[in-house]
Amino acid sequence: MTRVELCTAPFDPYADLRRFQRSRGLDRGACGATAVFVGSMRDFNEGESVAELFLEHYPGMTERCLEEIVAGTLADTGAEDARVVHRVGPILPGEDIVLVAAFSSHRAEAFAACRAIIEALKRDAPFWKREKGPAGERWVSCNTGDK
Amino acid sequence: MTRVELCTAPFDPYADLRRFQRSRGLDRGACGATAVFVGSMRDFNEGESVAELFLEHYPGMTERCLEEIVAGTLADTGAEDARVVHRVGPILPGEDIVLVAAFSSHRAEAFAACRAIIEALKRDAPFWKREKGPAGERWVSCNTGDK
Amino acid sequence: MIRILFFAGLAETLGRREVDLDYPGQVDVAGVWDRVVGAPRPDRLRCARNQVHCDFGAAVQDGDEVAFFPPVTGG
Amino acid sequence: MIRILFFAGLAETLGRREVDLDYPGQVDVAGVWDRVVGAPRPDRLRCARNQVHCDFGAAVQDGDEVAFFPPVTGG
Repeated sequence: MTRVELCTAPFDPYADLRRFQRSRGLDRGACGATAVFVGSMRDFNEGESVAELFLEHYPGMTERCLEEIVAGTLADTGAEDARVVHRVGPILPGEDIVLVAAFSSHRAEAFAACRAIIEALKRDAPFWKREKGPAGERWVSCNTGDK
Repeated sequence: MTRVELCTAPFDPYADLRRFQRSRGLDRGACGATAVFVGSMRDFNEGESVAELFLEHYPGMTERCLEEIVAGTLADTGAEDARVVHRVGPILPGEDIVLVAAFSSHRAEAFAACRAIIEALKRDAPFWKREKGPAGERWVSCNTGDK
Repeated sequence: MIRILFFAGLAETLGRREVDLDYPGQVDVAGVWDRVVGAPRPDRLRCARNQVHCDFGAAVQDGDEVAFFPPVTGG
Repeated sequence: MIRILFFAGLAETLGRREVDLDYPGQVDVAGVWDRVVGAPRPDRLRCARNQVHCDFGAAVQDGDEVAFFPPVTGG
């Protein structure tokens, strides 16, 4: 499996993570620490309820950007490997939007890599959220710094 | 499900996490951020290969200590909920030893809670590892500060 | 020729997602915007050249792909 | 009576995991160690009173459970 994947249908982040570990040989006792972040669709944002989300992206640039973020983070942190899966297209409340998993021998590197990847993804990866709520549709205007 | 659980047999941390989310109503779109740490048995430690691990604990105090760590961390970080599962007894290479998962509306709190719980667990929870390797058995002497 | 892409709210506002521009000779990303949109650049507009984030002063070559978009909101 | 527990490598070294001690009157955790083990306390020894980490100076009451153990190595 490749490190980065976009998917258009609901996915199970934890099943994905297991498959990735197996396919990359990370489950054979060499990497003791796995740090994972899963971002899911909330049913509210800025005080308004949200019924549906649409995730637009920039095909080509998105994958390239995520691959660069992962490669750069692994080099910076010394973590062994990492996996990023991100939904695109329509998303319903409670569905998972993003998985970031980082694998390392030690937990400090795994946590650092996982956190750095999600922060860089939120800052740079070309995705845009449009929310559908009771008051109609609106584009989410920006990602908060560290929420 | 309770927040803290010790288990004597191999467990699937990600299946556990899903069951916990469902049982606590965390999967209904209120908590957008899940941060997870999984610690697995490595097949080496301090340069020596390890064939088997035995995890001793202090029944009663271990559970109490973990519950206090979780409650204190949720109060400190503002995260919504957390789950800790820890193996006791004999463990083979590649098996998972510990799951820490923290749930929150925002990722900063989820990461902070997950990290704080695993650090406090490593510092205070009464578990002791004995390793079985080619040179016989030895007690692990101490947990490293932030590895 | 330069291929120009717009995304998200910006594409909706402009009413188009994709435009081709005959290569006009020496031009930067800001110049591409001016030629194709002709209105002031919105606050917080971001751009990419050949699928890599860049500044508005980045030089554009014949055959490049230039994209304009609002702040990203993934994750 | 005081119930005294030893864990991990310490239990192996001492050759016992559990001892009961008749309550000797006013005593702290260090005093319990001295009465039951009678040897100097190992470096980095840790202790708990009634399943809560404590100092060696913590007062012990009749009926308490006192535990001695090496640094913890879970996770």
